[in-house]
Amino acid sequence: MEEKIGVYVCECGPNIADNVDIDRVMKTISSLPDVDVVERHKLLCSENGKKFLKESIQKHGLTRIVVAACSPKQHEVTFMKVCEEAGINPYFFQLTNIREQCAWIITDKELATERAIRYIRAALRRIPFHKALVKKEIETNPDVLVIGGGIAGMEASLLLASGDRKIHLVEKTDVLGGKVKELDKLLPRMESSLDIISQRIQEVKQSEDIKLYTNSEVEEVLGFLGNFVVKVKTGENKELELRVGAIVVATGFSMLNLKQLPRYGYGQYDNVYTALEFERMNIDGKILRKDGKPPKSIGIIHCVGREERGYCSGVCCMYCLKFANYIKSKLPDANVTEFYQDLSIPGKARQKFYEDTKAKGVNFIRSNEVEVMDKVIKYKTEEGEEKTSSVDMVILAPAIEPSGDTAKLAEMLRISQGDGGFFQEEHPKLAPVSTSMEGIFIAGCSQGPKNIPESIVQAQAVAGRILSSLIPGKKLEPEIKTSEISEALCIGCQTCLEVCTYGAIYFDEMKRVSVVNEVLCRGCGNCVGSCPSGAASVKHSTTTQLHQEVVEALR
Amino acid sequence: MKDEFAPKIVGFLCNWCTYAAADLAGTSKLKMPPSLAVIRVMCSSRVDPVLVMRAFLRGADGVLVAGCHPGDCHYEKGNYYARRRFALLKSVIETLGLDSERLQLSWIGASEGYRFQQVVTEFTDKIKKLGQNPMQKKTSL
Amino acid sequence: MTKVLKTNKSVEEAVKELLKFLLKSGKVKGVFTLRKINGNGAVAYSLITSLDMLKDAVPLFPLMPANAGKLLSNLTLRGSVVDPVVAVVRPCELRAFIELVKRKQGSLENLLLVSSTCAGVYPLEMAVNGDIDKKLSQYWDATKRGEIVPDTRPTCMGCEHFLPYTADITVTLIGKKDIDNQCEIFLNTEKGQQFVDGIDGEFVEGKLESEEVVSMRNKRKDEKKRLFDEIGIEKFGLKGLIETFGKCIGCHGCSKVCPICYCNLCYSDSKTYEHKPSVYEMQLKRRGGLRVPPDTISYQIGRLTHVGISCVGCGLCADVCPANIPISTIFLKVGDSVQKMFDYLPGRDVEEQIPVTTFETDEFVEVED
Amino acid sequence: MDNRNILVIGAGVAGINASLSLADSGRKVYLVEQTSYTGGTVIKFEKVFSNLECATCMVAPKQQELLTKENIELFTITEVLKVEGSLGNFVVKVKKRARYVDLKACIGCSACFEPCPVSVKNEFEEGLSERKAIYIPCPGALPNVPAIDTENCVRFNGKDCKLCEEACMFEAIDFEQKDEEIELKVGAIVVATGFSSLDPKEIPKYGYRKFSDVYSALEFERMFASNGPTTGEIKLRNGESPKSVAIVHCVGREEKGYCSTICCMNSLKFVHYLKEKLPDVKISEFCSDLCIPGKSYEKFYEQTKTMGVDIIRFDDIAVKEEEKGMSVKYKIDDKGGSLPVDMVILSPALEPRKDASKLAKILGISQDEHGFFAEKHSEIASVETSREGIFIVGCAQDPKDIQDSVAQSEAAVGKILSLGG
Amino acid sequence: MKGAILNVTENIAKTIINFLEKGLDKKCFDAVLIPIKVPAGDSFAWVLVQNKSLLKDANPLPPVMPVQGAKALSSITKMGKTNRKIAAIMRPCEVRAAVELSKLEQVNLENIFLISIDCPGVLPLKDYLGRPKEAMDKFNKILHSAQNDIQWGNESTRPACQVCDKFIGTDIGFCQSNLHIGILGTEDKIIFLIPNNESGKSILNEMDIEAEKSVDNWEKKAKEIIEVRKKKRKEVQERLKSEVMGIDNLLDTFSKCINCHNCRSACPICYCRQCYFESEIMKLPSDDYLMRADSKGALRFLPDTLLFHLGRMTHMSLSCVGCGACEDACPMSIDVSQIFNFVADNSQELFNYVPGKSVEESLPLKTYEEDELHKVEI
Repeated sequence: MEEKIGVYVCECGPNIADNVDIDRVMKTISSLPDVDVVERHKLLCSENGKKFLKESIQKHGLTRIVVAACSPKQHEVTFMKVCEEAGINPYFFQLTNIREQCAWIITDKELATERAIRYIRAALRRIPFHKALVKKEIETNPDVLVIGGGIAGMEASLLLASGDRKIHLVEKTDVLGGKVKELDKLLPRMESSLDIISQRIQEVKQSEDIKLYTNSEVEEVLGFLGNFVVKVKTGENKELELRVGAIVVATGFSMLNLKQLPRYGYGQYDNVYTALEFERMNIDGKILRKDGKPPKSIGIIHCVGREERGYCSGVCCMYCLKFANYIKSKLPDANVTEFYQDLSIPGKARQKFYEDTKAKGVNFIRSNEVEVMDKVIKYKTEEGEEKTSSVDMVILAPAIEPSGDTAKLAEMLRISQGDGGFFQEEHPKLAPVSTSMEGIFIAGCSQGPKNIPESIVQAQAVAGRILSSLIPGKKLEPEIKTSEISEALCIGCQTCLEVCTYGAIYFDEMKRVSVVNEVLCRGCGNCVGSCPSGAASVKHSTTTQLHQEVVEALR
Repeated sequence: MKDEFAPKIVGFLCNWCTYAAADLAGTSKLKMPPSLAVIRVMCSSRVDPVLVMRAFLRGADGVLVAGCHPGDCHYEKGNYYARRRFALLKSVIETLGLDSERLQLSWIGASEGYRFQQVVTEFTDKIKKLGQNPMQKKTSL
Repeated sequence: MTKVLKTNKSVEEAVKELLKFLLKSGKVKGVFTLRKINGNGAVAYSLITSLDMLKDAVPLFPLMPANAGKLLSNLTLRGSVVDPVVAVVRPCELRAFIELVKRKQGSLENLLLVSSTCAGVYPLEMAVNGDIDKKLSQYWDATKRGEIVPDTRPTCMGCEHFLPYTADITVTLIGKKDIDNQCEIFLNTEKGQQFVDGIDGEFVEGKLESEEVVSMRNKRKDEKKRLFDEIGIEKFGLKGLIETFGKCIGCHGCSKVCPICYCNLCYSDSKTYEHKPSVYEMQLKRRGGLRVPPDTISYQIGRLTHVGISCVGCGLCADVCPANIPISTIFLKVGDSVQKMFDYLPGRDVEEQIPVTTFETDEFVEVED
Repeated sequence: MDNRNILVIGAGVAGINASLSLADSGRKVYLVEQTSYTGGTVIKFEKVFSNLECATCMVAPKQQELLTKENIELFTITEVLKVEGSLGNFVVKVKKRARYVDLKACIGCSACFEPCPVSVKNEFEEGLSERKAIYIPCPGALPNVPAIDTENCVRFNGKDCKLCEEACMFEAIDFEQKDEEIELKVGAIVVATGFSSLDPKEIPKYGYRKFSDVYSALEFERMFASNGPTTGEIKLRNGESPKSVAIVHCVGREEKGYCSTICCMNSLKFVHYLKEKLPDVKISEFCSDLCIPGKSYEKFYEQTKTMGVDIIRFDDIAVKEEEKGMSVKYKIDDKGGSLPVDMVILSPALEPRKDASKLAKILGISQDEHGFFAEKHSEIASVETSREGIFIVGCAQDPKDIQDSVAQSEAAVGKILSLGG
Repeated sequence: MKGAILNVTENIAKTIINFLEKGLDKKCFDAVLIPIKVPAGDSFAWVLVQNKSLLKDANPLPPVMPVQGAKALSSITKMGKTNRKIAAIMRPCEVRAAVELSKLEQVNLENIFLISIDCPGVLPLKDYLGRPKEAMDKFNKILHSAQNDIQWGNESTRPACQVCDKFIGTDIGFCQSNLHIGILGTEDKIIFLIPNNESGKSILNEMDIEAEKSVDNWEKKAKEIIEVRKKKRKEVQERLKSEVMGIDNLLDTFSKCINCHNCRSACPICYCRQCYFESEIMKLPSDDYLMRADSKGALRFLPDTLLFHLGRMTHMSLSCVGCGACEDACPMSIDVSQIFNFVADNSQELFNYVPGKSVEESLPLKTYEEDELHKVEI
């Protein structure tokens, strides 16, 4: 059917009118073939402007609309709404920017006017090639898979679980609680860690909406946001299939294996302990050497493996201070020395804890080179002089590492690993708990080393993201302007697949063609830029549409 | 002044950074030559090299492809791919002695209204020095 | 009897005069014709809008760099030309265009079609080293004498449809002794007459179907027969096909240049022709050997069935074949028989229905662009 | 929850983020912002550490979304007066100050600035440039609608000036606008009021305001900002570009008694700023303990070190007068040194906003010894407060970087939505 | 470098075929992909052979390249791996193209055993089709000229072949077949079988051919010729610059192009089902053409011929193996392959990428470095 095209020029008060000869624009545009209506208005975005536009569209029964006004970033949405109200598809509309990119930047009125006319003609050239686009809606499953039953995993599960949202909590070991369960006291108030964690564990176990799978592991993950299909191998060696809408990865961390760093004498000399071993010792109640005697002089070494790993684990300084407190409370006369590189004690509360600890007579030695020998710690001061201090017990603070199965999971979930091998967040600032795979979230130390409050906050954040985006009974509305790939033209070279950031393109092995998953596609068009066959195309920004704009620019 | 050579430059601007910068330049009323015809794309990686080549052979005096600074891409890595494709395109054009100077790739962040003005102005001057794209008059193109 | 515009100029001048008149008077916006481009002797079709550029036009140059029918289809595929355009084309190109219009691949609207009684064209390879210019005098001499021009393409030598059927205007060449200083331009249609209205020159009555034309037709018929016998397609059989098409390199250039092959994506290039290796391995098992790429013969046969009914025998397929396969002769022969079967002559009349449509233009879904 | 609406206080990156998520979930959100614009402190940055991403590019899309989002109601130049009730049914009284410019009518053409006779220091630009009495803080600010600052506007000081009104073609300027008190009924409250940074003047030894070329971190940010007063030129007051720069960490840490978490990274970022504009400038970073926790930060530090910068540790430091110019005097253990420089950039401690205690009273939540809002439990409930239904996020709770602020804002959303209703 | 030595029986071709037959007998592979004379005897075609008797007309080193071997291989393995093991005997440029296509998912090399041969180049298809007999003799002369003619391959081979410096199927030719057959420096008395990798070695084992002989003479000879070719390639490209560089030269060069796109159809790397430049994208409204014509006075029809060639360069030049198939297929005898080679060399240098060198090396446009190519940014 013949298109009826209307052009609406906004004067934007003086902003456009002063520097663009609207009369001339009207005259030129009206003279063009197949332009049916040309109207001007003082301020189209104003209430009566919108009313005018709507009525005019309806009166003339237009099928394509060009508005020449301000930046689409300003009012594209506004006018698309008007089109919708007027009963035509909002994508049969093109806003061309004759204010920011014309009236406001071009000094000479005549030239500005010409440029404005060009822009409008460009819009007119492309608009016949516009296609009607309509919102899609996708059924989703509100249930959530949480991988890892540590403090983060449990926190997320508890917040997410509700009558209309079941949680599947998959834990590799036979118990909940993760690392926190292995700690004696919590900073800075030295409360019993066990009390807090076991309370959480109870809540999880009692919740009817949390299905717990211990000794279980995730084997396979298919699908995407709203519709994941997950294979889990359970303790009873059963394979079961779960259907969930989102996945939370809270697999925590492991500690650097000290065997890798012989210079700290771990496993070589008696009475050299790792942080967790020392926590254990405290939970058991007594700080004793191998020979059953209490230690007299204890060295606590920070930053073990920091250099090798290339990052500061963030939490060691504080728990090393905590250890000093353990010791001082149990063995007030013991001599405690902390060997540190930089004290990382950020935030409002920690420095006080440090000062209090110092006040208890703990020694602090800054050194970047520390070596443990039998009953002696050898270290180099900042001035570079070698010194020693004799100790009869050493506690090492090893770096925090991604837990063993990180790489495996990353591959299974199609998410990437970033610095230090931890899971890569979608955006380091604005999206710390989501990943480039929509619907897959990361929390706690699996995303990077952090302390307990930070881990909990991340778990709560994940809950926030899921609760606000994956709502029971509410359908998903994916991006409309997505890519599409012609089955007839795609030759299956899979270049698009490799350049896509969002795993939004999959390969149909049967048909040997790439296929766009509209739920995941964000319409950047990278696949189009990469496709030599012209098989890929992005809606509302098709090559023909863009080319038509080019043609006008070069008239 | 009117009859002096007025370059025709096509500018593919990414929606998130450079188009925003262009808007900012506008709202800040930064004056620049009327040479640039802006075409908005979501990401510099959307710009298919052939589209640029086509504009160029059709007689564009200049083509500007501009997007977020490396690392700032709204889609994480689009501009890295764009840079490679563009480098290839430029190399082809250079090899064949078709002044590749007429094609420019620039990174302009959303807050860089002034930089946008500067890039447009300098590129326009450069094109003015190069003169009209000879292809404009070639009857085989 | 038809209205004829008579001028005392050489045909070449006269035709250019006509085109000049049309363009100058603004009756047409553009002239579509052969033109010397790039000043290096190369000749290509051009869309000319300025009188100045018209001087390089060589409307009757005996070369077919592409089938103008295909080009006109390209021009008018996305809607007819807004302002009138005059196109100077050869009879077979004209017929091809008519076939395409029937298939909704173009529009006659606003097109003024000028053609000639065609003396044929030289093979493309002759254009490669610009030898055609050397042959021009020989070409025109033979044409004047109403003889088949030597060294022109076999297909042309055997072409009996050299008299344009649906042209608005026809320039007579064949057998016209004095085309060097006289030219007869037949105005076959209302449209044709309106457009030339106002041009100077005397108007007379004339008859296209002259003795010269008739005798030429007979000569061509004989030549055609000779051609067919030479290749002996009748007794071809599969063996013959295999031998003839054996050296096909599968470039499908023949379908690319064929005006009737207008599909976006040739059936034989489509997924339907891609199989899992097991399929080939089965054939391998059966025969002990398998030519790859496969389907060389079936491609040619398939194309025959698709194109045959509309083949206008323009000869380009043979012209571009890197393997020198006489494709056009074979297609012509097969085309002839199919067309006879349905008593159908492709491109004779735009109203004439295509008896069979063996395929659809968009068997394959396209993306937006 | 009886009332599903949410009040978010503060339209910084944390507040915006919380509002958007809540709106996505179908909640009605009232976003109350004290200033006339959104984006908080982050939009003052040109780049953020450690990926050096352009801050505006990062935040602008969110600000835009905020303005077009259906169920978010933004109140600018607005403060909270009273909060009554409890979780599920708070009744909040806010005071919405008159902007004197109609948000709907104004199209942001800035025609009104030019005629305004008043010229005062622009606090958004840390006083490095001037603004009018009717103004937007910086180009690109959102909403792109000016406000009249009645303190300085001559009209509100007796004179009958209406130059801006005359300049405006949209009758957007409305002197008749009145401050209004509005009552909002909400189920929960998110406090995201951010921080202010310590005024180095309070600690004389740094020579701030004594020497003209001693700058605070934020001043330097604006100096480098491409939409800032110098459009990114790094210049001394005398117009020359510095040859040597000292960046001093931990300014006020001792006095404050805590580490402000972000200064180390932020100061390292300045090295990149300086080297980008002045490749040959000599840079010295004066730091005590480097606080660069997490998987990515040390990498940034190592990379920065390779750019040609001296990292100098100090226990004590001061900026002293020289016969020509100034120099940084520092002590470590018993040793020390002195370094003449053209420019000093101070990284002052982050502190609670001046009005934190006032707001704490209004909200009925407690503060810690430093004045930051106190969380319910530092380890396991850091976004909750002593008052059920009121949540604290971002630097209002504790100094932190953008990532952690955003995480907290999402966390608050998580807590709120998990309450159901 | 080590390899096996076979004594030549009858001639080189026969010797190689015997070797392949032995391979079939020993079930080292189930079929052989090899050029065989067509029924009419006036050309060669790729045939997948299982039945040995068919090998009588086979020629592992035919005088022409009617179809690029990689294209043949692609046509059967595009949709997945073959179940039987196939030995494909090809020229190095064909092997490199096959490797390139495997990266583009158009060839599946699993179960394909690639055998390459020292390649003297081939004759232009046109020259051959005219008089096969004479051409054949001419080619044989070239084939055996290696001993005296340091260029190996004289003016009568295709231009692309004359400047080919990757005609050896081992790492010195940036080519990774499984097994390479060396015929240089042998006085036609012996041929070398040089395994390039484990699978090459194991096959020789299975056929109990001991591969510990030194092949130094061969390698020395090969390297000499490579150097000569490299030099020639430079010279030719220098000359080419003056001929094609600049818009006028380019238009001149392509003015005879008739848009048959044979070059792209014959190109092994142009793997698209439908060419971008034949797609809907290129179909324009009539006023677009008129507008263009108007602005110049005249417009060649169809226009965009140059766009096609330049566009094709951006699409395939990174993977171009310089096999010359395009030039063979051009009915207008345009120097397509020389120009594309010239461009390709530069594109490939940009990412220092050698197409077909190894399957592991990922295609430049499928990946990126964060810190690179700053010279193109302004």
